[in-house]
Amino acid sequence: MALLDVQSVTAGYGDTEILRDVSMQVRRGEMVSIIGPNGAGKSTLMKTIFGLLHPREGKVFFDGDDISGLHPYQIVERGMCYVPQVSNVFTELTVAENLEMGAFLAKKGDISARKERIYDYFPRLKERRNQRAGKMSGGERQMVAMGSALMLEPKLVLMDEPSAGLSPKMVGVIFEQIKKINDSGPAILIVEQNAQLSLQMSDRGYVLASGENRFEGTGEELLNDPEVGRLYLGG
Amino acid sequence: MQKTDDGQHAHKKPPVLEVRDLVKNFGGLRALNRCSLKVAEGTITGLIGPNGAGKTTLFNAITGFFQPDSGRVLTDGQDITSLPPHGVFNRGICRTFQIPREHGTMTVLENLMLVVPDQAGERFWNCWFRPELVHRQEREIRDRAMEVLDFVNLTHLADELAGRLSGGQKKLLELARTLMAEPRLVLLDEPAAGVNRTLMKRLSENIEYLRRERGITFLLIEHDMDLVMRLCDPVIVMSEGRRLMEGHPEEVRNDPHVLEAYLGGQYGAA
Amino acid sequence: MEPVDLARASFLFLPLVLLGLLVFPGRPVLRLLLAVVAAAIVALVLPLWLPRGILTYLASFSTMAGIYAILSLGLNSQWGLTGHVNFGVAGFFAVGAFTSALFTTKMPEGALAAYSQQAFGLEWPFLAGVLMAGIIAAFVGFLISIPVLRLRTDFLAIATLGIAEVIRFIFQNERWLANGPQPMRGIPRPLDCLFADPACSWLPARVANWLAPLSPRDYVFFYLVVVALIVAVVYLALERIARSPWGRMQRAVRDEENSAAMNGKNVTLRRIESFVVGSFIMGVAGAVYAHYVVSIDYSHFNPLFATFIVWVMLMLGGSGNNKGAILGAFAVWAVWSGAAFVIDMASPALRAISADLPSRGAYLRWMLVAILLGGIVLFRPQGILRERKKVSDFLPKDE
Amino acid sequence: QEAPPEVPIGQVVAFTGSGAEYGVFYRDAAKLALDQINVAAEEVFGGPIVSRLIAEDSNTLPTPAIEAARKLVEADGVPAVIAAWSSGVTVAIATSVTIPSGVLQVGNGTTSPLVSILPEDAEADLLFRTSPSDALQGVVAADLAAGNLIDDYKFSTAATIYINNPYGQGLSNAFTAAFEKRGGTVLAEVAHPEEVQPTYRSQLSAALKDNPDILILPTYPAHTAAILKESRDIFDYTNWQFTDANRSSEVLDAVGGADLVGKLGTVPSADPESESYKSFAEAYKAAYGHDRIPPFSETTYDAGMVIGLALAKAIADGITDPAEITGRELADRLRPIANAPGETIIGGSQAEITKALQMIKDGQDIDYVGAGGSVDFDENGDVKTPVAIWQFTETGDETINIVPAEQIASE
Amino acid sequence: MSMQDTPDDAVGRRHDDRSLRERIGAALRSRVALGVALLLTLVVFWILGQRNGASLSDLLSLTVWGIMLGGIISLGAIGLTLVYGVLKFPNFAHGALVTLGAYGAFTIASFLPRGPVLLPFSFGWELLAAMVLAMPAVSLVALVVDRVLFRPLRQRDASLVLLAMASLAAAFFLRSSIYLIWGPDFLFYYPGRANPALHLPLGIRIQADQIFVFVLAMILVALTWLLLERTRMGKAMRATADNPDLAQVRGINTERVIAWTWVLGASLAAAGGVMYGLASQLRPEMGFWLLLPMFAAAIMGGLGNPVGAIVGAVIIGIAQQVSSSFINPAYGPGVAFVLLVIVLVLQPQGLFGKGGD
Ligand SMILES: Nc1ncnc2c1ncn2[C@@H]1O[C@H](COP(=O)(O)OP(=O)(O)OP(=O)(O)O)[C@@H](O)[C@H]1O
Ligand SMILES: Nc1ncnc2c1ncn2[C@@H]1O[C@H](COP(=O)(O)OP(=O)(O)OP(=O)(O)O)[C@@H](O)[C@H]1O
Ligand SMILES: [Mg+2]
Ligand SMILES: [Mg+2]
Repeated sequence: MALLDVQSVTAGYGDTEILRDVSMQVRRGEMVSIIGPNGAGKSTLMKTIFGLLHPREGKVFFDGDDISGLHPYQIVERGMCYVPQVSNVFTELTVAENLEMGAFLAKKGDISARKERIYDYFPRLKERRNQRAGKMSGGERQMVAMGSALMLEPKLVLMDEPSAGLSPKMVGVIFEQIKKINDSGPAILIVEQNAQLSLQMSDRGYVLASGENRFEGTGEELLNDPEVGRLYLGG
Repeated sequence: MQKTDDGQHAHKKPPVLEVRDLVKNFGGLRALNRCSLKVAEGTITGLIGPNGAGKTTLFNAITGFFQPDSGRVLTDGQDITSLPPHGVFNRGICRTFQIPREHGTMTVLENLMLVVPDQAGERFWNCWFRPELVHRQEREIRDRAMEVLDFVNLTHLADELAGRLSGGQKKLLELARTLMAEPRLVLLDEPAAGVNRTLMKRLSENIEYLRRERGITFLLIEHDMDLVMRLCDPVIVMSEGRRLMEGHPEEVRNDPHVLEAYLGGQYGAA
Repeated sequence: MEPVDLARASFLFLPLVLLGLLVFPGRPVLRLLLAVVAAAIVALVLPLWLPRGILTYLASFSTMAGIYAILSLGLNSQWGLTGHVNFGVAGFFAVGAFTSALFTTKMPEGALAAYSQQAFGLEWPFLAGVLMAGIIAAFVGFLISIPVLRLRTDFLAIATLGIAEVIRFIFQNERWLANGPQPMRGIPRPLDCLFADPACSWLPARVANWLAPLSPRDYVFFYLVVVALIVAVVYLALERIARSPWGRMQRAVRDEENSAAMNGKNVTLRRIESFVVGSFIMGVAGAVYAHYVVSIDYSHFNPLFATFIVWVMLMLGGSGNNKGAILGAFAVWAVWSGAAFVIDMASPALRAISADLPSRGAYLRWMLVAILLGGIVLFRPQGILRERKKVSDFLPKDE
Repeated sequence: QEAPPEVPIGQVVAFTGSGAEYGVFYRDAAKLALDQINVAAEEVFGGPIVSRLIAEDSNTLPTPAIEAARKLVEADGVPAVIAAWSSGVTVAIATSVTIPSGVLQVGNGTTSPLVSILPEDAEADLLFRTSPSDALQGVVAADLAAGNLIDDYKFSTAATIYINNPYGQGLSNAFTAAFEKRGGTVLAEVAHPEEVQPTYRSQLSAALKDNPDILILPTYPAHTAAILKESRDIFDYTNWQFTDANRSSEVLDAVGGADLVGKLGTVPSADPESESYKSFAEAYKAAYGHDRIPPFSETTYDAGMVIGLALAKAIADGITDPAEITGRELADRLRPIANAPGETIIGGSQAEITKALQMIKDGQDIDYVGAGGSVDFDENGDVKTPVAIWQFTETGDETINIVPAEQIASE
Repeated sequence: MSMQDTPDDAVGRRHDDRSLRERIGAALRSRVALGVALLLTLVVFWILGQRNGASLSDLLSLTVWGIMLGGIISLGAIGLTLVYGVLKFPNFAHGALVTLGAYGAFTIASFLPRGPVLLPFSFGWELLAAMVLAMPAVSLVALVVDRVLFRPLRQRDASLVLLAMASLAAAFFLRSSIYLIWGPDFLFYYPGRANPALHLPLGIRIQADQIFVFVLAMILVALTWLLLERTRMGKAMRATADNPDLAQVRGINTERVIAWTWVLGASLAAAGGVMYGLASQLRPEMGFWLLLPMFAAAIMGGLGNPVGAIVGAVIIGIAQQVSSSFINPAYGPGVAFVLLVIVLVLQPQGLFGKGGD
């Protein structure tokens, strides 16, 4: 059974409907990419999965349980983490505090060990651990956001454009880390404009356009599909 | 793409933008460390560098957003260091924000119409006493705004509140706004981050077109190396608050320092 | 119809026309026609239908509501357009009131001088006083805005609240300026000779005859016309600029200052500009108020009835909407005044609940106001009228 | 016998705001007067003559007070209002509502000297008050402090802490002028805000800086209580002299008797030993169960009573249409019923009021003597009353001396 | 193509060509400079006072009383700053909570047996007990108000002004309830009881009660600070204050955090009310009138920072008291406000606020 199962979800803001009948799955330990043009509803889908928006129709199952009506904090408790696309750090808290907030639900003991692990991934954060996150450069913030999501050892991580704003070197590092994380157990659902790279690494991918599921397949398939390439990959 | 080397030319005329020994400290952190660079007229200059190198800070210092601790900013040889942001804008320099700062409760169209400088209707007595003039200008401005929206693929959202756009759409709006201003120099802070690659490809063609046909100069921060390679010449590399090097894209790409500090493995292999 | 009623009706006509223009939809000419006809009918019917006292009460109610409407229009030009959270309305209101009082009263002399002190008394005409009130209030607004407008919105609120208090302290403590804690009196009512006996000497006989049946008690009908005209002028002036490039710029500054600055707008100047415009209007409101109540002192400018209530009016009416600002002023003032009648009428029922409940009507009135305000905020947060969503009044509609 | 016309009477009173603690007392005092009038009228005219007392909240602020007065005058059509304790509110109502509308206004706690000579009222003669001008009390307070009234009670320097409103400032200024005229020195006049403060130390410190012999306190009980406590506890200073508004058992309760007993104060008119005050107090406490009578309750009663008597006189004069009972008609009858000549009517008890109405009906002259003084209106609509010297006792306060109105120097 | 710039510090220094104005401006904006400026203001106040004939011991006393007044203001201000910091709107109902605390304790105390006077203070155990009991009572009221009024607004992402208006409604409602329940009269906890001042060196006189109030304020500030910095709930509060959406994403139940914030803020308000009532008297509008100084203190100190609140309150207290030595004491609150505006212009985030340089 899939770890995450989105079953024909319809969702939106206020009166506007953004997602229409979207279904998708993430299996245990899998890495799945969602790609699509701007405004397709990718971030909306992430928010809906994570309980920040509630689906009007359809259901979201996580680990076998229906989580469609739950609050985000309840979802975190079940082992899902989320890196939002925007405003994803506590700007007034320091880098170290941001990381600690990531582990808010964790047991006391091992927080500093986890923090050290994050510092290993992103040495820059260690240098700046006492700086307020709001004062970090765009890329550095992205690292903080990723870092705090990884503080818990979740079953599933949602990432909304983690590589946006990162230097090529850091993109490499981040994807390497993502791969490493993925290999160590957690499943990953990732939204990326850097589709080439993320599809290469993903087990499977979905293409979302105008709030609908357009294509679905293994990373390889999508990369090689000429239409997908022309429309969404800038090929 | 073939680029002309007009380095010679640049010496005769003062560069559109010159930054001299700019320093900016944040507490103990030196974000700009006597950074100097020049942007020649009619180029699309790329500005790359690791995260936290000080690129955005440099933009902020140029546009009067921060007062630099020392150093000068000149445009066409004139000092604009202590001008406030709107003063810098009035010298024909326009910028986008890395993290979009749209006017959230105004529509996309209004966001664009706002930008045009020196509108008669911005003085409220003109609205009372010279409504005809204001009418005429508004119509022109609106038509221009619609053209620009078409340019960035946002026409269908003209009447949507800007605050409701998706992350990428907001970036497009940022870009669109600079085009409303008819600037001489545009500073773009990561225009492509979060923007779909297919769309970005079209946009970069349009940027190239603007440079060619309208003579607008661009200074562009970007991490998408494909875009930089395709679009920019020269490319300036910043690191730790100062200019590391400058050159043609190819040179930059093969420079070992740059490879080490910035590009990392994937381009190193290329 | 008796001559008294006819004469009163003639004064009601103009305010009713203006009201009609405000509420009727449609093309300008049609609207005017409709408004004139409707106003004529209503003006004639009202005096017949209502007891004289009630009609006078309604006129005085509308006058006060009109004064509040000017205030809330002024506030709207600050908050609705530019997002200044000015909780110091009372201060500008006071400055306007005292300025106009000083410019139009006579310097007290004789025995009166011992009880009544003021810095000067120039005996200028009413309109000059109103204008000066606006100018001085705008100037005070300008001085205050320089340090204060740099603050973030909520701090601005508290700072302006404090500054309004300081202004009130000044009027309360400086006896030489405007009689300190003692009332400053003798503020002339414009053209009050219309209702005196004999009427103003310059009045043509026909008009004098027409007015003859009216007594000073009916003055409020005339003042209602004055207030209605001023509200109309202020409304039109603001409406003209709300959906203009100027208004757009102000909203841009409200929304995201940094980006407005990067788009070449002089943010500081813009913010000051709208603050000063709003202060001017509030000053005018102060003047109109002073000439209405004839004697004023510091205690008229208490934040409760000169700041908070104005905010409630604007929120209820719909911030960002000038029509809403006017509507809100009338609605809230109606609720406040009406609550007195309601409590009056409900007192038998209240007595049934508890014997001494009716005697606590005053507290119940505040509770009613609180519940109403809470209700607005919860169920009608945009106010009765929403902010108009229109790109610009300077663009043709059909395109 | 046909039932007499009935008219409503209005009152503007502070139920909320800085004067809130008085509102209910004043409303009840006015109600007592009008109820007594009605009881008498039942007997004499065969029916009540006051349809009801409509008391509106002023919030202790002029803007709502004006609105309330407008409601009373226009919508409820009252010919007379009792309004409105504090002088600022009184003047605002008078100039913008009652005088232009031709409605009688009787001030019940209005003491500002300005009211006497208010030019708006010079011709209209519609503004009266049953409380005397501060000018008188200030003079007596100065006489007292300067040693002209009581043996062994003589000071050469003084300071005042006053509430910063027309009452406080008017009284403080009157005292200062009179005291200096009598050779004394006023070292400081310090204002405090109307809102109750967390502390009055800065005011006390300013007032006591040069060690005045006596501290005069023209302010209200809540402030007085707090000021006295701090003055005693922190400044070790207990040389206080009080004014009318301080004469409150609440002050005594709050501060404690030890330091208060024997301290003197002045108060216009109200002589608690007088027959009228006593019968008023008795009737008032019996009717409403109040355990104390704040200052100006008695003048409020008098205000209601003179309006009621004038109304009775208007009816006795043959007016039968309630609409014809205007403010003018009532105002013109105030002096006849309240001033000499005529048989003295001692206010406060039902019996006297019934007697008064009977006499009015019979066309006889009466001279009303109120709970708060003789209530004789002069040409300004002011009352000139004796000023009493009172002192705190263990259980309350007592009057120890009365300065008759004629003996008070007018200055 | 150019190579790396050669470092040359001498040139760097020569190029520090900011105008004098820019440099002075920058210097003024530093926090140390602001602290010095505030101290200087105090000194100027002292000099002005002395010019006006106040003796040194007068000035010293005024200063000490200012600090004590600051104690009263700060008790209310700590609660205000917490709620303000987390919920991000000026809560005009806080004054009503203060009043409610004072009156609540009054009623509770009347049911308790009256114990002996705790000399040198003027109160007995029963008042302290009543204060402690009033805290949960007032918290409950705050929670109900939040549930009815603020929570729906929050869920709708209402604007700051809307929330402020809602709090005004709550303030009116609570105020009229207080009028209805307790009547308009002023009350004392211990009518007739004296609390003679202690005579301290240098001619300073100060009541033991005042010292108690101030010490209590310090203790509560310390506790609040510890709670914010050291406990999970405190951390969650700070995170919620910063970005409620993200806090949810990180697994924080923000509604619970907000509820606790109300409990804390209202309890502090109640304590403040009791102390205010002890120092002065109980009036239905007492809290409303304290609102402005409380806001000024909270903002001057930097929102959300309890230490800032007490420092701000003390500054305001001192400004009010000491300025009375040379200007009309009626302007005291005005002086405090002018000071507030100056502080904010120089340091927009307040003395201890975050977000500044
Ligand atoms: N307001 C500030 N206060 C303190 N430090 C700051 C501030 N703004 C930027 N910094 C620091 O200055 C350095 C340069 O930041 P800047 O934003 O210029 O980087 P950047 O080159 O744009 O990086 P990126 O590519 O990640 O956007 C970073 O280390 C950042 O943490
Ligand atoms: N808060 C909101 N209210 C109303 N509409 C919204 C809101 N947020 C997003 N939208 C609309 O929903 C649509 C989808 O937005 P979403 O953020 O999901 O896009 P996306 O696929 O993530 O795009 P991008 O790649 O640009 O981030 C957009 O058209 C946007 O205008
Ligand atoms: Mg997105
Ligand atoms: Mg950057």
